[in-house]
Amino acid sequence: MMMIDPVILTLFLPLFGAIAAFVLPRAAAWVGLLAVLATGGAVAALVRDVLAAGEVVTQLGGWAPPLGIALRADGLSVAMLAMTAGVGLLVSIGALDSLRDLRERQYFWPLWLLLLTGMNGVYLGTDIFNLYVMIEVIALAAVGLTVLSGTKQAVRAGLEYMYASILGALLFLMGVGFVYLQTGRLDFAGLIAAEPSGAMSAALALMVVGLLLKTALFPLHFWLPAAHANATAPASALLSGLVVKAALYIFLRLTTYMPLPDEILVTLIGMLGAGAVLWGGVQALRAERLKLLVAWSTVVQIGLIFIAFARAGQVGLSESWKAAALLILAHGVAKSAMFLAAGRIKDEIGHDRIADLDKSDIRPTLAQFTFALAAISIIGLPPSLGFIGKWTLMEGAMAAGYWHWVAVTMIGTLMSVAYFSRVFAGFLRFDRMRGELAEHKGWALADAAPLTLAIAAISLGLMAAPILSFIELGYPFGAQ
Amino acid sequence: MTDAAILFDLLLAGSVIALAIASLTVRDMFAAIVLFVIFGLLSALAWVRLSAPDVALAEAAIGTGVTGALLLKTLHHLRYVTGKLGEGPARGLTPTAPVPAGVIWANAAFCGMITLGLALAFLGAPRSGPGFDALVAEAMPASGVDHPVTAVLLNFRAYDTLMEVVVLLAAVIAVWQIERGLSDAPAPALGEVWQGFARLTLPAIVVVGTYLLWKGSEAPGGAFQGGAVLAAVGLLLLLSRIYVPQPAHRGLARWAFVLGAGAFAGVALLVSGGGRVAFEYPAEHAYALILLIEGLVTISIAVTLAALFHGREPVAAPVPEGRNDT
Amino acid sequence: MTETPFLPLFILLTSLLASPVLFALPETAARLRTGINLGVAAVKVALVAWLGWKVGQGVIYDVSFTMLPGLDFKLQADPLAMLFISLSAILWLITTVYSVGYLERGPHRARFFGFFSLCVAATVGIAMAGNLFTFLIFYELLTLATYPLVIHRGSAEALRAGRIYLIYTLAGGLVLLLGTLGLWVLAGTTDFAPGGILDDVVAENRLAAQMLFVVLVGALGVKAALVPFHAWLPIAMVAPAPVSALLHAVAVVKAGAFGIMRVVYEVFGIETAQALGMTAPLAAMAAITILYGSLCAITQDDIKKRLAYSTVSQVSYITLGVALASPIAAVGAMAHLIHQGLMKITMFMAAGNLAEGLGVKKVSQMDGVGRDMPGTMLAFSAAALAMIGLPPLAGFVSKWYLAQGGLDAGYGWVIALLLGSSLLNAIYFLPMLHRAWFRDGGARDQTPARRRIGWMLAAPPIATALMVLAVGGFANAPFSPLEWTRFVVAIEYQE
Amino acid sequence: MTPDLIYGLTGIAVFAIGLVGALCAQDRLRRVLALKLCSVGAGFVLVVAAWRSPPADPDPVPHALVITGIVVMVSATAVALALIRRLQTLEAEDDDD
Amino acid sequence: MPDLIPLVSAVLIAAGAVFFIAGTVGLLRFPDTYCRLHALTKADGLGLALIALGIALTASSFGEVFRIALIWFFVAVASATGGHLIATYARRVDRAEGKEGS
Repeated sequence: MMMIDPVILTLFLPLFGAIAAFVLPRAAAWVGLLAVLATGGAVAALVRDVLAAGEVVTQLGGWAPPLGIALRADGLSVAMLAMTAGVGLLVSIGALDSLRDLRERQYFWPLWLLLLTGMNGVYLGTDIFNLYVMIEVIALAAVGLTVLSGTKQAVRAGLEYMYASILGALLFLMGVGFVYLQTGRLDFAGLIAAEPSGAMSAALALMVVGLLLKTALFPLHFWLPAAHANATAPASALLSGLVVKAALYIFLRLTTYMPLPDEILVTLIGMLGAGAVLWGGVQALRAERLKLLVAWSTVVQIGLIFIAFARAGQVGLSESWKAAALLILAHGVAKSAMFLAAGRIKDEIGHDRIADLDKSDIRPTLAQFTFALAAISIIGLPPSLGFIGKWTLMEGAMAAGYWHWVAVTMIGTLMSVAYFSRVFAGFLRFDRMRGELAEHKGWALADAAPLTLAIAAISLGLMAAPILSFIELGYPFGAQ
Repeated sequence: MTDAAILFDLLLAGSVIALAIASLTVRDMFAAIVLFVIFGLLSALAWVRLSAPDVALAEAAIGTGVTGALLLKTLHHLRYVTGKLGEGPARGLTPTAPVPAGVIWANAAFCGMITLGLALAFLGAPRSGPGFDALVAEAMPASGVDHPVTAVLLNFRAYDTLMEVVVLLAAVIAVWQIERGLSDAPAPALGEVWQGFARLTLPAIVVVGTYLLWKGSEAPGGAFQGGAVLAAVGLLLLLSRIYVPQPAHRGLARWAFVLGAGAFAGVALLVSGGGRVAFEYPAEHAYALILLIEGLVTISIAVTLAALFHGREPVAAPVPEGRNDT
Repeated sequence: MTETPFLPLFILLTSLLASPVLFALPETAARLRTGINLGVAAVKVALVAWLGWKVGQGVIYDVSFTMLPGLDFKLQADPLAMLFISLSAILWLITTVYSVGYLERGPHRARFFGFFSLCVAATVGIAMAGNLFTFLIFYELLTLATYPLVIHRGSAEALRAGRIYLIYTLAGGLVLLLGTLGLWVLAGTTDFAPGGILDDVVAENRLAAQMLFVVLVGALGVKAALVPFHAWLPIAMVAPAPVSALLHAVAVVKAGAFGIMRVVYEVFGIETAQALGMTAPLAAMAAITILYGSLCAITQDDIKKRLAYSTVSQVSYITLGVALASPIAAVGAMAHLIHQGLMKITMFMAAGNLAEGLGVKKVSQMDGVGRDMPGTMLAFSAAALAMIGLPPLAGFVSKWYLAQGGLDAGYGWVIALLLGSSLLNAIYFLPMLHRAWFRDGGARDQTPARRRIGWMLAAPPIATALMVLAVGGFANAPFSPLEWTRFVVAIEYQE
Repeated sequence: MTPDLIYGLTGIAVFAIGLVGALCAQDRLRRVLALKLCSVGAGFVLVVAAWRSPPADPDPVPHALVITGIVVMVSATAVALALIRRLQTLEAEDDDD
Repeated sequence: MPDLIPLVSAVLIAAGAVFFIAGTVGLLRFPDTYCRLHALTKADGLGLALIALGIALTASSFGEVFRIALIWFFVAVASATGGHLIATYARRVDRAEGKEGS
């Protein structure tokens, strides 16, 4: 048995899994689960390699960049891969149980595995054109997942999502064109070496706007709430927990390799983040449906991540990306737990209208508990990973003297308490029930997956120090 | 001569822009699509002028031909479901809320500013600056093929190309998923002349597609152009009802969809080992391997594009023949 | 000393690990649940006793691991921590017995005891936190674990109260987070150390240090129910009686008061705090709270609300003792931490018994209850008299030391304040005793609400009342709260 | 004046026209059309960037990229159109009810 | 004689272009679909034939001539078929609208 580079396996295993799941529709679930497991194994091997070597670079086809394409794994990218694999595996386990419809099942697995291929490709990629192709793989698979349920609302939301996705990708492509125009190459090293110029500024602007559209930063978030709220639960979990992170990750990398030309722009992005936190908070307070509330909370969290990005200001990106990375990881784990739990609650009760949650005589206790645990991390209460991320954010902002970012973060936190307590009230109120408290359908595999994720979101906070030192491996953003 | 060429360029550029504007502003959607097709063909022509025949072929065949067919099919479907099949101009098929003129102008002004900025950036950039020219020239002998574009697509940046095939696969899975159980608009009755035309041209298209694929290793052409031309065969078959997709063919279709991506990725993996990494074809077999991959990818592309045109997955349940227009 | 350094961790884990087990138990497994509850509580008391013995001999336990670069999760069992741990461990055992009896037929028992256990774990964590960061973690955990208990009844009123409670305490927690971050950024550490850690910062940036004091004490003041942050406490009285008894009389408000102690003594250092000019305003704030709470208590007819306002008032004795910046007052403050807990829990459990056994929830309904429930009312009376400050009961001891401390610090008004407060205590407690013992209940025998209460409800208040008598009567015995307090104060004042 | 200049600016103009259309168009089909125009515009810029003054051969890499871009775009278009067909059918069914 | 070939070729191509222009003018100016179709198919068919002939004259090998002939053949067939389809469609629309009108 020849040894194959784990970097390659990380990409090819989900791809082969998708192919197998598509041509063998009856066995799709088991083939898919096996592929996700195997991918997890490859990522584990990659973790080992990165721990040993700091970074792992593979030049595909033996052609060195800029002509060829290299894949590079360092601490940050492997952390993202590991988060994706871990969350993906648990969502897959949940999906085994919660997708009952044969047709949904058949299509879920190939699309999800293609999505995984695309995301792994993004985290390993070092070539901006390749990233463009990867985000398109992600976009098509993600849209397919969004409309899995086939309801009118889902299809309508999916179409909006599709438009936003294509437009974002095309803006990115145009940016790639300008990079080539100026530098004649497309790899990250070329970006780092490039002198500032008009074409590079144009390229950066195009790519950043495209990515912000894909990652749904306020006010480009318009497509997100409907898309995430109307998808089936496992798909929502994947979309909200993982998919938006891919564009966010590219944004982090790009803005480090091609620094924003002006500090005002950094502040502007922070202000957009603040806008997301406030506007998303208001909308979450007004949301009538549980999944919609959770989707708006994703908008808020993305805003928070951009504040984390912006708070570095003059201190420089060398530190602020860590806060952003921690928040990205925390949100990925917690939000997927929350969407799965919300899906379970909807399945059991039969609807997800927040105002009527307490009228139901069925109380899916475990799913509600899971939801609350996930909310702890999303609100950012200790000792969850979300808390650690917020701590790092506020610490940096304070050290740099940016009190406004501290204030926005605190307001956002309070608002999140307010909107989540609407949900908790629905869980815990008992005086408006229609009948006697009835037994819910019992525990299911679909309960175990989100519970594990939620517990992970909280207990990973205790492992923040090793996580932080891991994402610094291989100096993702240079040795400074 | 140069002046005449420049004049031609200017005329062509002007027409391209005019057609772009026209296709977005003309009210009849059918006219918009026709204008778009002309726009695409003229763009392809412009790319020939820029010595990019491969791109021009791909744009003409895929970007314009297949896209145009997809758009027309969709238009037909929309007319069918909205009960406007018999009407002349296709207007207002999707629900619209009027956009205030102010918003349009604000957007236009915004985009105008973007254009200005991009144009300035473009003018300031080194247009014929350093590229991959030298690197490609140096690496060509080891690539296994003689045509640089094919070498880039199938060897230097084969990873990109693999993922592009994966995008196509994702699209067809998504389309099957989206349209499952959707009843189709009845195909327009095209008549005897059309049938005869289809039968006459089918073999010729097959020959042309294969030729393009084969020629790709040394001259403009290759898997994508060849695949698109072969997809036209599929379109003809579908439109003329010579072939009607059956549920029993689904399994075969699935295999055909994944053939390209699977073979491409499989070869990429199999060649690695023995000191080589993925996609690193051994020099002595490079030509054969590339041709093999191209051949299989072409089949996949052709079938996939045809399936994208056909849309929904053929299902066992008979489609209710509800609204039959005559 | 070759002691296992993990003893504090074990104590924390006893209740922390009991919690998920209790959650998972089916609703019907009542016996098993009671067994686990009591078993774990008893084990904990034993462990705490052992820990106390060791700490008394001068052993300092220290467990820590790194959470963020330079920032540790740190548990430390020092004498001050022992004070709070012993209180919570002993009272947890007693309240568990009481809760089992109280909730015998109620719904959601698994959930109740799960969160109850978590609360105690949080209290222990707060007590043993070795730095402000760890303190913050458990402080927030306490908030989260008490919220479901407050709204346990699931009624609209409970939910409204719960929302107010959550917003007050989480906002306070957020401000505490801000303060902790500020401390971390300014001082580069958040470790507690006798004498404080901020001397350098104060020298550099006096204003920042003052702001930090305001932020930290203000944040902790929310849980300590300092006026004007006290409004949540009376509202939270919709919770079941054991919750009001253990949590609101003891755990939550004490967590705030304890936090103020830690911040003043071990973050700033009492001398630094004084030098910053922050202790006098704090003392004034405490004094206002003492009077305001008592005045409000007089007008309440609902027994639990009256007790709640009394808590607002009494807990501020602790803050006052800290703010007076005199070692003698500090002794009074710390002793009151224990004494007030014992007295107030007795009264809340007795009030719960009145409601359960007789359906009596208001002061105006209390006529003649002494004859119906003599044991319970004897305990209540003892606690009430102690609270008023009748010598030699527990309340007297702490007030005595506070008064002496006030003189020591040169604040004569403290004597007047304490006298006034005792008078107000008498005004709202004595009529209750009068009604209970000297008025005839008359027609209550026919009320349908009446039912017999079991020993699990009757015994706990009597037990705590006996403790009230003991800590007052044997105030100078070794290992009494007062003696221990002297030991702690010697450390904090670095004498 | 050289072809690259002319067609480069053409490409940017087409991109911008597509952008206006994508932002303003209401008709679902037309938005797809507008996005396709954007992609052609981006293609123009890449092809222009690859162009070299006649005796020299153009850089083949951008050509390969544009071909990839075209195939990616047709995939995305197909999915968007499938969504449009489905949505329109669902809406029509609702109207019937 | 060899000098004559480019000249003839140029003349043929020019003539073809003239036919194309005529066809386009017809497309723009003629009143209804049928007349436009007439102009387009007739004029363009002839124009294409002339141009194809013109280019074929300059071809260097027989293979090229063959391919040009093929292209001419298929374009001619396609345009005829297309013209037929458009005409059929136009007639159907006219009938449908005529019915509605009366």
